[in-house]
Amino acid sequence: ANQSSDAARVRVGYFPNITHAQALIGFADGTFARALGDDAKLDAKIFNAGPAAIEAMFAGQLDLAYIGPNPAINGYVKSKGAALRIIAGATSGGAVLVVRADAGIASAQDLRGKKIATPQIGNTQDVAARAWLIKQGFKLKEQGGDTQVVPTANPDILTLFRKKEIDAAWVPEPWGARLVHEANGKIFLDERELWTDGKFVTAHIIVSAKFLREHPARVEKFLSAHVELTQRINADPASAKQKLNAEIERLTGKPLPTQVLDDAWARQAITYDPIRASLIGSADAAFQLGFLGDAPPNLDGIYDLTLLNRVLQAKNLPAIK
Amino acid sequence: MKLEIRGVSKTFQSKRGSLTAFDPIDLDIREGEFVCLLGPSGCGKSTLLNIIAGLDKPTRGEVRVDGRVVTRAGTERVMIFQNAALFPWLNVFDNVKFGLNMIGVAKPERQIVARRYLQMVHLAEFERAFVHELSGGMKQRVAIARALALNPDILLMDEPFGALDAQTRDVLHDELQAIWSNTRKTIVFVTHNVREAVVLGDRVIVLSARPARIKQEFVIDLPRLRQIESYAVVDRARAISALLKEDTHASQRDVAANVLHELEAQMVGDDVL
Amino acid sequence: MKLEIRGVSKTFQSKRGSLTAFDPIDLDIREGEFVCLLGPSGCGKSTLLNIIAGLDKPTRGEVRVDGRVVTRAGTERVMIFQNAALFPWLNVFDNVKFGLNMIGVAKPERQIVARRYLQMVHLAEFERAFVHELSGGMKQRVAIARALALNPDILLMDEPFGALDAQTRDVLHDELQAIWSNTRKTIVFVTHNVREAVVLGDRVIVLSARPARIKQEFVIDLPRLRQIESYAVVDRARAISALLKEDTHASQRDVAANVLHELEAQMVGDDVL
Amino acid sequence: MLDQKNIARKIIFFVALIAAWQLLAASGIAPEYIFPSPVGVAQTLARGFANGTFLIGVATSLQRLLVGFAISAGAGVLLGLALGRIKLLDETVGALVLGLQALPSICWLPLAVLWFGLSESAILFVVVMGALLSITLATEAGIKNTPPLYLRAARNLGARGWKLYALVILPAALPAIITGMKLGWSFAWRSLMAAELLSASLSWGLGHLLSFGRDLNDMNQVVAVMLLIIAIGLVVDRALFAPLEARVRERWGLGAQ
Amino acid sequence: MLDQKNIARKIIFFVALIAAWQLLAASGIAPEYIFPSPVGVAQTLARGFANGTFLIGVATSLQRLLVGFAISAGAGVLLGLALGRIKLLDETVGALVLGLQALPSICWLPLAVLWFGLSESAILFVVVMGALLSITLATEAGIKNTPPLYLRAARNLGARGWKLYALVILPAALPAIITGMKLGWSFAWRSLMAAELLSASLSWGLGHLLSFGRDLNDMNQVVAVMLLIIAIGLVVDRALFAPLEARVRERWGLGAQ
Ligand SMILES: Nc1ncnc2c1ncn2[C@@H]1O[C@H](COP(=O)(O)OP(=O)(O)OP(=O)(O)O)[C@@H](O)[C@H]1O
Ligand SMILES: Nc1ncnc2c1ncn2[C@@H]1O[C@H](COP(=O)(O)OP(=O)(O)OP(=O)(O)O)[C@@H](O)[C@H]1O
Ligand SMILES: [Mg+2]
Ligand SMILES: [Mg+2]
Repeated sequence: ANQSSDAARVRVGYFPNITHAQALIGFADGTFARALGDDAKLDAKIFNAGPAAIEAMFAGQLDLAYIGPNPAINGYVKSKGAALRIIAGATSGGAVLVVRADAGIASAQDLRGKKIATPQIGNTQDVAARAWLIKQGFKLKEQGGDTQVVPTANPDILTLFRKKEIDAAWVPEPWGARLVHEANGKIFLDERELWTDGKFVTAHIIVSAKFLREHPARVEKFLSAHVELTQRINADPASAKQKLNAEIERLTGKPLPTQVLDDAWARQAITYDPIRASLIGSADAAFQLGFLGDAPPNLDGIYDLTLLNRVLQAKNLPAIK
Repeated sequence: MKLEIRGVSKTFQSKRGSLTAFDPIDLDIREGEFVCLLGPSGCGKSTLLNIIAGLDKPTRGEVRVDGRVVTRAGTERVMIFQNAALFPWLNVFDNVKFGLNMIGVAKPERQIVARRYLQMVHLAEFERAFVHELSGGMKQRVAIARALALNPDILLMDEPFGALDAQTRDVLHDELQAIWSNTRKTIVFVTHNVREAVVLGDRVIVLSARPARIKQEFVIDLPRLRQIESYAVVDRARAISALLKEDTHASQRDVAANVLHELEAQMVGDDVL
Repeated sequence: MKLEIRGVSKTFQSKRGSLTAFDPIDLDIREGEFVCLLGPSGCGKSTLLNIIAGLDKPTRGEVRVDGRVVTRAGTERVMIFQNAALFPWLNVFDNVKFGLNMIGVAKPERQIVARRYLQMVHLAEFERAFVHELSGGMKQRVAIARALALNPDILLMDEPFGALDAQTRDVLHDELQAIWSNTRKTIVFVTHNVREAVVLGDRVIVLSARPARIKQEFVIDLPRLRQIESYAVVDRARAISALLKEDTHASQRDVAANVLHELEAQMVGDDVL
Repeated sequence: MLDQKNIARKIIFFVALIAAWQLLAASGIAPEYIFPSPVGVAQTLARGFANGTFLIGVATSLQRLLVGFAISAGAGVLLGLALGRIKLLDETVGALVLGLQALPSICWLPLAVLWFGLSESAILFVVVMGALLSITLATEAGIKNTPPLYLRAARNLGARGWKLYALVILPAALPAIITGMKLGWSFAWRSLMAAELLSASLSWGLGHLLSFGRDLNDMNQVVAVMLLIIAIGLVVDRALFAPLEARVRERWGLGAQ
Repeated sequence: MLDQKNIARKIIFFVALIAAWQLLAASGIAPEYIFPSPVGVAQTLARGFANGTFLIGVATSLQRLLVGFAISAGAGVLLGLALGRIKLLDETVGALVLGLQALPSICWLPLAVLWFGLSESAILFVVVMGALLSITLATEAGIKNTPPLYLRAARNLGARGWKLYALVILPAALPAIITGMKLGWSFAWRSLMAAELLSASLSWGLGHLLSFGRDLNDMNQVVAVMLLIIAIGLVVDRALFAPLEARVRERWGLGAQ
């Protein structure tokens, strides 16, 4: 490869996870590289958690990232809007509340006094779980109640499920499917049921505000590839799944079992729509829970969909507002 | 006979081979006698004392006390080591009480006995002092009190005053002579200092270089208290010194070898118990 | 006069108040003279030596060497400390070369000079030995070689043989007398051992207890080499001892107070440089 | 007099340090989300203590630390004693201890979570694995380095059996054991923080609070918790070890330092 | 003769240990995902070395360790020297060093990532913060505890200026400095593992491989990496510190231990 200077580089972060399908496939088959052409060299950075990606962007080491909504909101709010923008959606759906089949949980009320795991405090599923539990009328342990939300790394959730130390978990896919297949779990609630049209954002693309200002052309090229990938995946999900799993195996050493992949895939949708309404809802919930500081978050300006809409227009697709 | 040493010899096995500290030695010591051992460095004086104390086993031969063979350490034979070997984690008073505690003397009695012996060595005011707060001479006196408190029949003293300055040494010589006159213990006393041996001993036994054997005995019949600077002492000492020097030169040449050997001995010595 | 001590006094300030080590002292020492200082413990002998060496400053008065006032340490006045103070991270040879390196002697010459002095103290074979492998007497001899290698005009010796056993001490007395006869250094020698002072000194100066002043001077005109067990030496020593003892008893009572004071001094002494 | 001057110097130094930090933060060379300011940190501290989370965090971590350390100290001294006195044990278990000591205790966390689950035991296990071995090794070394002279002197004065262990061997090794305890404590503290940073738990210690700060990209919280951790570290060191060490040093006459 | 017997005993002990482990694993009292077996671990080790990930992991971690430790050692000795000799510095910066030493270095990770990003520097920073301060404090203590006699003797022999520092003060403190280095190394190693467990990175060290095993719920991998970590810990200790310590002990004549 030719020695490209810092300026001629696009550094993209994503997770080896099915919710980041466009990134995984796009890097694997060279779609992004082709779209950027000689303009800039691509640099893939693999993360396994949203806050780490935000840290990297804060530190000026990441230009673009596939990421969940709440880390993006955190980053936006903590930097007072200075650090980043959301420029497109990636995935909708794909989060479930799984209960242990033998925990005797038949109705929502049975969750009283139980331990419910989430992947990370303040992350998308954590906020959703807390908001939902409070809506069911439970008092959480922090508020002096007896129902407890336990932020736990996903692999540990699997272990603790097997050891029957937690009773339920609000997790993203494919962990939902894995809990069902590998740890005697039962889907209790598909988060899609909670949102209008069953749509809510699970992953979207953020860009560092500085990079967007300085290199809009590169961002546009990247988005064009992203939209193209989205369409391709939706057109032929079977082959997309295959490519996706091959890439996951390459990055983590282990493919997902077919059954798990199929189940998980069925509960999510690949889209370039960032589903603004769900993000605002999620942010409100996070604020209510005290994760976003003392003042209600001001998310005006977190979206910058100009480039996305320009790309869509070029492809004769309807714009997103 | 209070103490009978019968054909005792000792051979050390170390990685470098074996080393015979002394050839069969025979020696009788009467009750209440004060015997001094002199001999070149490394000839086996400490080893012999350890064997008598029961802290070391002879390779051959046996030691009898009042006719009974010594097989292990016993509080009727107490050793006083060169550098006092007080326990730094105990204060002076507790050091003196240590042995009494070990042999099961009741607490109130312990206190009384310990105080008595501290008074005897003129350290009553220092009973609460820590060991490191004492001068070398004071330490030796505590060690003597600690040993006497057990009321042993036999005191074994291994160069107890070797590290002291001359003045302190003189004072302790007087005190030791006084204590011995009062208590009439049997004392075996190892030293490198010929005049010291002459001042203290009823009998001075000169050992040869390794493997040690008894080279000559001197009976010292000078009246007590003897003074280290009296002509009589200096005269006797000169005769003994002359005898010693023959060997000392031989052993001097051996210094380098000895240093190495002693380092090894330290290593081996680690698992004493 | 080689060395003139003019109205020197020293007062230490510590947390507990101030302590006067000695009152104004006046003393003249001729070139090539061997002067021994005797005095009760804590009277200020070491302090005086340190002042002469330039390692300590007098509170009042001054020290002149060849007429020039001493203001700092200088290699024409070298001290030999009680416990040799060899550097354990250097072997014997490097210890002897240390001072030569400091004053910038070229490497090849350093080697030659150091070897010469090691030979003089009969340690040529031990030049590669580590310090801890030497006996106490050997260490002192290395320290003497290290000091002599700098070819100082004045040797200051602070109880250099205090910790040695009698035999080794005797050997070193002979050697020191021989070295002094050959090199004719000016030597100031501090000791607690009266006989040692008599064996070595042209002049023996007895200091009083703290605050020290010069109590009496003895000129020792015995022929050399003197032997520590000769009647002449013992006789002279007895006279001096009697004088000393007056003070020793006074200072003995002071022991406990002294111990505490010395601990403090150690603390304060930490930032020497 | 001297001491007051020292303290004054220290205060001036730290005030200047904080002022410089505030100036740097206010100068805007780095945004607040990267370089938190003292004022922001102070506010976070105030809020955290007001709503109780910091107090609970401190209490939770301290409790874990003390329990873990107590276990390590007790077991470590006994094991060290055994290794120091029983040759066969030293040659076998001793080698194992040495090997495990080379393993940062945080590496046990994945297994600990598997074995003990969400209970306190998993974190406790990591803490104990952090402190136990260094206390064991220090005790063993202390016992092996005891001058044989003390043993001889003790036997010579009639000491036998457990009295020899309790009244001679252990006291003789005490300075080494205390050094080991201090080291063990410092390993325990480090292990606890790492374990709390890495593991989920039902009650939140300081490490969890730090990790939440990170997860929420709230650097004020991160720095506030760091200050709490430093404070606790210093206080335990001063309150627990300094007096103990001072007493032993005084008894043994081990230099004033 | 004796040595051979020792080694034989050790071998027997460890073979028995592994056999017991295998038996326990095979007995099925716990499923393999909770209690991995030696056979499974051995297979993972073989695979990891065959496909190169383990070698790269070892190399990556070692490189970080060495760089971080070298920085800490150099800076620590200089800082310790300064603190030990300059009173004003000791009273101000010394207090800061003491405070920071109470902070487990892993707590720096969130800030380090923010300041240095994903680069090696973030991990390096945590490693340096782990080792630097203990080396500093040990050097300082070593210098303060140097018998003043050595300084007097040196001045008396004409030593001045930098020669006094280089040829007397530092060598005199060397045993203490080496002890500090050993401690610093052990802190560095622990910090590195914790940092790798907690942070994403571009090149994967052993900590990442361990955390990766955790993420995949692959306990064979976890235990395999733990064994690697132990092996490296032991080897570095033996190869780096044991000879150094032995040499210094020999020179100084500090007991045979
Ligand atoms: N445990 C041991 N293992 C091997 N050799 C030993 C041991 N103890 C003593 N020796 C050796 O036995 C010889 C006699 O030692 P011992 O200590 O009895 O001599 P000593 O006459 O007391 O000498 P010194 O006057 O120097 O104290 C020495 O050569 C010594 O090195
Ligand atoms: N740095 C110091 N600070 C305070 N007091 C000191 C200091 N150095 C020495 N002293 C005190 O000054 C007095 C004289 O000390 P010095 O060491 O000169 O005595 P000395 O005659 O050499 O005694 P010794 O024969 O015991 O060696 C002692 O009482 C000592 O405690
Ligand atoms: Mg002996
Ligand atoms: Mg003195």
